[in-house]
Amino acid sequence: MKEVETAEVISQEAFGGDIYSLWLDAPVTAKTAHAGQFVSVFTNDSSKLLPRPISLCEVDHENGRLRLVYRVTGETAGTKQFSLLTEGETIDILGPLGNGYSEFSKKPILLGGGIGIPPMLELAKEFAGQGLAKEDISVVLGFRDAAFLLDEFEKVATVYLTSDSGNTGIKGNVIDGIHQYDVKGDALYACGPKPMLRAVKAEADAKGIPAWISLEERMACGIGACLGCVTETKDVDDHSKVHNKRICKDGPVFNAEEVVL
Amino acid sequence: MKEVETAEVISQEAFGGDIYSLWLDAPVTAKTAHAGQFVSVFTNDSSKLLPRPISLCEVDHENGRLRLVYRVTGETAGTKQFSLLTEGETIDILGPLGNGYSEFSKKPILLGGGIGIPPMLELAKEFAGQGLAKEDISVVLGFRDAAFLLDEFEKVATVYLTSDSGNTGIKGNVIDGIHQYDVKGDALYACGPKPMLRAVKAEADAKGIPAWISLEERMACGIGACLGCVTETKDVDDHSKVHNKRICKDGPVFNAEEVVL
Amino acid sequence: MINTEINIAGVIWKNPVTVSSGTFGSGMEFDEYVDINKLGAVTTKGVADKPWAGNPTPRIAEVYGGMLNAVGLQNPGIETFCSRDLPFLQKKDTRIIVNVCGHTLEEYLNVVDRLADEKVDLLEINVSCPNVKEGGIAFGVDPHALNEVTKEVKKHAKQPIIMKLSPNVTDIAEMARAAVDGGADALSLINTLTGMKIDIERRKFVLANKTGGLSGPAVKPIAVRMVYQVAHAVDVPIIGMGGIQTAEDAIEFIMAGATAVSVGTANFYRPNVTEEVVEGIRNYMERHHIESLDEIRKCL
Amino acid sequence: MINTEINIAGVIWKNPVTVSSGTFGSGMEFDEYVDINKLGAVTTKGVADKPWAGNPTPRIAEVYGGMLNAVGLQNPGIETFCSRDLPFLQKKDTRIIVNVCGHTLEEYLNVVDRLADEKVDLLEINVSCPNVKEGGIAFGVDPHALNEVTKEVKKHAKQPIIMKLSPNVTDIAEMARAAVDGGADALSLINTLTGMKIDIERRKFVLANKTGGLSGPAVKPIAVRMVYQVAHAVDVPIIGMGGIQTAEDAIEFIMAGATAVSVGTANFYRPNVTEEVVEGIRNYMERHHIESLDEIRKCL
Ligand SMILES: Cc1cc2nc3c(=O)[nH]c(=O)nc-3n(C[C@H](O)[C@H](O)[C@H](O)COP(=O)(O)OP(=O)(O)OC[C@H]3O[C@@H](n4cnc5c(N)ncnc54)[C@H](O)[C@@H]3O)c2cc1C
Ligand SMILES: Cc1cc2nc3c(=O)[nH]c(=O)nc-3n(C[C@H](O)[C@H](O)[C@H](O)COP(=O)(O)OP(=O)(O)OC[C@H]3O[C@@H](n4cnc5c(N)ncnc54)[C@H](O)[C@@H]3O)c2cc1C
Ligand SMILES: Cc1cc2nc3c(=O)[nH]c(=O)nc-3n(C[C@H](O)[C@H](O)[C@H](O)COP(=O)(O)O)c2cc1C
Ligand SMILES: Cc1cc2nc3c(=O)[nH]c(=O)nc-3n(C[C@H](O)[C@H](O)[C@H](O)COP(=O)(O)O)c2cc1C
Ligand code: FES
Ligand code: FES
Repeated sequence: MKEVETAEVISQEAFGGDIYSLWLDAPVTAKTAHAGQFVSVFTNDSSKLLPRPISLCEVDHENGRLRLVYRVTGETAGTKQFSLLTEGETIDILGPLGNGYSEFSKKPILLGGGIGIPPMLELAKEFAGQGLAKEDISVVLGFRDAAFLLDEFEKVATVYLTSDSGNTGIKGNVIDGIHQYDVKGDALYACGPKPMLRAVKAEADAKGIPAWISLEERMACGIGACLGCVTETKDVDDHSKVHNKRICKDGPVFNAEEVVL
Repeated sequence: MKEVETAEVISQEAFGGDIYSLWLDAPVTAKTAHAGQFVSVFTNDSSKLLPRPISLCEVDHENGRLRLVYRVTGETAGTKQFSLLTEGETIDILGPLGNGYSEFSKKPILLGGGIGIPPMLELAKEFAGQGLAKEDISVVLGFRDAAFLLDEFEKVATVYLTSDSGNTGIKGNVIDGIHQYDVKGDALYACGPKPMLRAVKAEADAKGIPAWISLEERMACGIGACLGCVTETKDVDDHSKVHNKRICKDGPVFNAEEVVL
Repeated sequence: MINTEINIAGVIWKNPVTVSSGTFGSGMEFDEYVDINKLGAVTTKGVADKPWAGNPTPRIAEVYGGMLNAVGLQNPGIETFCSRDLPFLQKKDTRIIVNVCGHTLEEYLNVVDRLADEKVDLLEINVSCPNVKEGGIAFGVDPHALNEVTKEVKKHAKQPIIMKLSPNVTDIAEMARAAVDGGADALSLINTLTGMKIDIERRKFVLANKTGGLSGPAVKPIAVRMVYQVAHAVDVPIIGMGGIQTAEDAIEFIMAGATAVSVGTANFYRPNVTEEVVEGIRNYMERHHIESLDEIRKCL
Repeated sequence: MINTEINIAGVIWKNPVTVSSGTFGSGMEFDEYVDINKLGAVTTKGVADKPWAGNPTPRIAEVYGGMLNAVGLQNPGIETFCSRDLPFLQKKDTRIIVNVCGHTLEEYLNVVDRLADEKVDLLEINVSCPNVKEGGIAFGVDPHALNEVTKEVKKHAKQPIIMKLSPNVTDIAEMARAAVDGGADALSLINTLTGMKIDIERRKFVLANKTGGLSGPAVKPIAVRMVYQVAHAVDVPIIGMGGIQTAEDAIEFIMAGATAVSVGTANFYRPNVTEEVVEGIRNYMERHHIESLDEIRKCL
């Protein structure tokens, strides 16, 4: 049986701009986890009952550890409480959940926007693990302002930077980044806000290459039971028998062709 | 303005039998606190919103500290959460609330039953502070089984022990204690469960001496506003204009004559 | 220039925040915890023509995210209220709303008549207390009875009247229309939802009255929905309440259509919560460059 | 000897615990989290005669002590249900309750007819989903319509029928009587309470559907009160639900008069909660020397 795992906090680091990085000791969950999957993270606040879905930023299979990088969305938000956790404290998680990135191309372009950046790190590492050279893994990152996780990305991939403010890399979004840096590849892998994903889909169409995108929606169960988190699909879905797929169970990673954004 | 005070835990000690002793650093509240008063103690659990009224067991005016001794009433109770507090952690309290013991006789008999024992300690100390000798302060304590706080009581008063189980002092209740130990005095001061307080009132009547008793009721505000915590009175109360007094504001200590138990 | 003033039936409040009847006594008990002058209005505990003893104890039960109460409208009666409680409030720089209760129409009218010449700004008619077995409860859940009592009270009242609605109904909009057709100058909602708690160890109801009124954050989504429905059904100002404990909660009610908001149960666990709410609303307005609450009321 | 068996309209469950419709999928999704064989019964997500797409997203909002949902009864339709979901459940050692929904009476009857020859133990008729604009909602809050739909369903049903009641009514006992008069073999309650949440930063409803159904611990006191009222108004078995997350909660419903209990929202944040509730009930019985739940049902 799969169970909620009580994970111990190994370390917590503030990246600035309300973004935090949390390393958790979670051997059971880490065992089978891979890029693009997420965990349901529970608060210790009994007025906030629903789990927060957070993508895996890194998986350390060897030591049974997970890294989550997340944004605090408000002073009373559940994520605010996560940000106060310190070494040795515990937090309940359920996972790994959903289907991650499963089609690995030979010359991938990874696109991360905002808080969609962290899951690209584990993906880049998995590509590297498949034997791809740094030159063959392009990562285009779109920050709001200041960069984070750069060292980690640069170890395994060729990194191109963009930002809304212009303070990091070129001023613009990740699509601007692809164009201005003239980044080439055979498939797009993206995580970020919906407008970005729409642009990624259009870019893939224009280039005639596939795009794998990670979607977000408000969730209750995270395991495919409540039908809270659906996304519209182009065709009738085989499971739901309607034009809906569940992001938590059938995704969160979809082929951009499948879904209506 | 009176405010909720965030008190720091100085120490917590388990007395056994689900009873805990908590020393708090709460200089503002401690300043004016005295025997028979209580504090509203708030949990850190946002599903449990109402304060728990807990009597003052000791007040250390000099160092601005309060001692609360309380029973954990269940595994999911708010008091269970109090019992997990450790040194340096904080807890919100409001107080001191209510009217404590205000009539000090010359040869008092203090009667504490169960979790009504702790508030008798501060009262005994206040009597001692008024210059009464140990021999003139009689304290009859009724434990369920094992004793607690004995050393503290014996410093200031002559202590007589009873228990339900017979393992501490004589087997019986505090009234049995008065009789069997032949305790003499000019007024009764009591805190304990309602059946005990009824017996205390009857005993006082029989002896023709006054009895000051501390009552309990479920509270919401603790400050006299919600009218949740009333007790029936013999006469029409001047504030409420009906046969009701507020335990939190008009009590919790009443002359047994005033109230209908 | 931020202006937090609002207008309930011609009565201007300096800000939209009041306290819910029964959760603030007559104000006196909170005087040492909060600066009452900072409130837009004080709503008093329900008052009847004669003293009421209320229900037996226990009257209070804690539940998940809220509480149940079955105080049963204990009150000292209108005479004591007028001679003792009103003068206290009249010295404060705030509006006074007197919450009126009764077992029968006549008892309501006795209180309304008695207040005719008192310096009181608004009357709130509690037709919805779930803890009173006679009169009150029937008025509160039957649109015809509600319409009738509103008409009668309106005939007698010298102050504008606020009819306080019960949430324990199938169609809150219908109730609102019945009250407004009867002449209500404003509406307040929600009163408490009827709930029950059982002590499974003792096999007893926790409340002596068996049932009690549910209040606190747990009820907020229901209250916001009802305020929204009522704001879209009738055209009188609404005082929204039910679970408010922050300025953000208050803004939610205003966006749903409330002109003013009322803080109830939260007073019990954060005695100065109302000051925080008043200040928080001002901060929100500053942050969003809102000059008047009219800009966000019913904005969606 | 402790016996946790209960009897709903002639169907014996090994213990009184089921899951609430819509919170457990068709069981399959929970198969890796909980041993379904340990449940007294599984209640499926509502199923209609044709596939339903449900509401636009967001469908979920978190609120204090609970959640709002406006899934809008998305379901794959009865044919897929019968060919895919039912066979899965039939392999488990538990009772099967199929929750039936429709926009019109005819659509309900189509589902009921289709299930006539399937191995299904009980039908639960959802006349109370607040998220469906047509048919459903009117049935759920009008006693006459409820009585009619119950009669018609009863004519067609080969299995005993459970009518699921809406809490969004003035008089739950009247609704219960209407259903029982119409031939309901059992009742289940409560469905969700209609609520709303507004995102004050974006000035938008959090749910695309504006309103959603409130569920979770926040609603428990209302649910317990309604179960108590219904248990004292009619004489059919009741499946009690609304905010149950522990065995203690379950016992509270049983003491209020429920024969069985149903765990809903809690499945979302404690996927194996039902096993804990089953075990906890047994522990309570041991601790209190109770041999059969009959000893505590409606015991106060
Ligand atoms: C598959 C998936 C992966 C994600 N990965 C990450 C990540 O790696 N890092 C990160 O910072 N964020 C991630 N998010 C977004 C993250 O889930 C939300 O920011 C977070 O749930 C907000 O919770 P809160 O406690 O901050 O806010 P609150 O306001 O307290 O949340 C209230 C409720 O709304 C839900 N909610 C609010 N915003 C969102 C949102 N944008 N998406 C889904 N649910 C929401 C919460 O889960 C909660 O149930 C991911 C979302 C999904 C669906
Ligand atoms: C004036 C006064 C002084 C008290 N002093 C002490 C003391 O010094 N030590 C001690 O152990 N206990 C004392 N009590 C009793 C104590 O308040 C309760 O045991 C405690 O509130 C129970 O809370 P809980 O979190 O354990 O239980 P929960 O079951 O979590 O409580 C639920 C709700 O019920 C209320 N409640 C439950 N039992 C009681 C009760 N017996 N009296 C009042 N409210 C109750 C709680 O305050 C809370 O609001 C006192 C009570 C009063 C009124
Ligand atoms: C202890 C208590 C007493 C109350 N007494 C009254 C009353 O006398 N008259 C009235 O109209 N409402 C009364 N109410 C209802 C409140 O005014 C308010 O409508 C309700 O509590 C919802 O708001 P809240 O969730 O902020 O508490 C009372 C509520 C509580 C909790
Ligand atoms: C996401 C979700 C979906 C639901 N879907 C249905 C449904 O299809 N049919 C139905 O009768 N009730 C449905 N309900 C209501 C539940 O079955 C139950 O009556 C309600 O949630 C109260 O129980 P709880 O507080 O334990 O969740 C749904 C509830 C939720 C939260
Ligand atoms: S969150 Fe429940 S189905 Fe996806
Ligand atoms: S607890 Fe509110 S009056 Fe005593």
